[in-house]
Amino acid sequence: MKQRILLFAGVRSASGLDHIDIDVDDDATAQVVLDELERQLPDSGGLIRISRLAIDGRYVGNDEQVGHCSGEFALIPPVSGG
Amino acid sequence: MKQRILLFAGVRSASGLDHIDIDVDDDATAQVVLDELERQLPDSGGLIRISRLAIDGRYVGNDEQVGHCSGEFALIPPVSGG
Amino acid sequence: MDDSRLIRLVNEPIRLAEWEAKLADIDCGAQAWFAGVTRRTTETNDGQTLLTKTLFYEAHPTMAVGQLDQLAIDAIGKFELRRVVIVHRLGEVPLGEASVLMGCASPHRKDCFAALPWMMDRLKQEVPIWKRETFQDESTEWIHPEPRDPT
Amino acid sequence: MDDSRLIRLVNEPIRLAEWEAKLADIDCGAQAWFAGVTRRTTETNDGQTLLTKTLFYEAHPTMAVGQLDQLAIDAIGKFELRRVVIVHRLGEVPLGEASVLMGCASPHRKDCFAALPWMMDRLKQEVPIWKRETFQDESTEWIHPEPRDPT
Repeated sequence: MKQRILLFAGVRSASGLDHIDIDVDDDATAQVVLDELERQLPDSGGLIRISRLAIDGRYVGNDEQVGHCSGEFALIPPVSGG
Repeated sequence: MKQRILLFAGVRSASGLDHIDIDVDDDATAQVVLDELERQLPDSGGLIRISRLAIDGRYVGNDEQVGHCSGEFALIPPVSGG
Repeated sequence: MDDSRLIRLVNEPIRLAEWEAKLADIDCGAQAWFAGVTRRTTETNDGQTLLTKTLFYEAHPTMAVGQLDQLAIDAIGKFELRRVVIVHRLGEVPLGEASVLMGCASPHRKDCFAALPWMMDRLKQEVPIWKRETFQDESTEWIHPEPRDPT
Repeated sequence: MDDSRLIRLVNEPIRLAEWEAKLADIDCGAQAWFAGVTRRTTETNDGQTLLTKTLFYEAHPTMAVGQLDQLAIDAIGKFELRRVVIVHRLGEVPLGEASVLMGCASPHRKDCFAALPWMMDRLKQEVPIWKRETFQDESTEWIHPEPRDPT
């Protein structure tokens, strides 16, 4: 299934992209999505490795199966608000 | 020596006085002053027993000799600002 | 008193907006404020609810300012504060209005967070200001808490 | 969202005066505010001093508002708070201006004092907002702290 993933902050800045579309299996876990993002965005590899995936505004665990989900995917690198 | 002692809050309210003049020996301690105030203002006895004496804006210990001091004496009952 | 400390006793309502700029310091990333406000309800130890109608504050004004300034000096020494503002209102303070406003600024937030409760605790123990409660039934009472550590 | 919580992302300067009234609650004797402000100097672990020229904040806005609201709900559940206000500014936040303002109101002051640092810690761990530093030498850096508890 094709998933569109929103990018932010350091990842957006390094890639010049505010989103990226990737192909993942329906039973792919969040970790698999993160690994695929790391493969496609090698300049942000170190940052993606410490990022979390969120779907529809909620963080998902790295072992959750998310490939089939229809919500909005976002890659959330470590935050620094405040 | 005659000392004028400023009164506040519950003591002022119960006595109707904003100050009181008392006679104390030159070597009288703050405790002696407090005891004399308690004797002269019996309606506030319980409150005076838990009050402190201040001279020129500083608290003094009950065993300090203050009878000879020339500063401004104040009887400070337990505070409740804030 | 240098410009790191601002201590005032006032007889008018305390507006945070008037004091906000006093904490400005370009090397401070943290500003914190506490306002103590006249509250309608007080729960007593035996489970009663007392209803306050209004409060009235009295001070030994020169001593209160001196003690508040010393409190600010000590807070600046104990925590890494660059600015301290303390404003206490005297006279009647109606329900919902502030009797006290304390603010501080520090490079990092942990100092502000630690300093504010410490300053309020010390104000409530040492500064010669007293409140008189007027309850909804018009009865009045000067508040003189039993000292916790009698000396 | 009932009126106990007010969450806003804004693009303009944050003025405490605009938000002050939002904490009003006649049964709350305590109101506390924290403002995080763009600071000029940062000391690094190796003893250097970095000079900030300006900060820029970016958010995942819908998720940030949702996470901030959940944070406020959790704070109200954990502490005895009646009101929580959280305002975060996005875009450029010049030196000396506030990037975040948090306020809370509680019957007694201990709850406000405990809640504010807890809320700020959680904001800094979970809410999808990021800052980009621009240093005095015009170099820039997105700030992505190493997670302390990687999950």
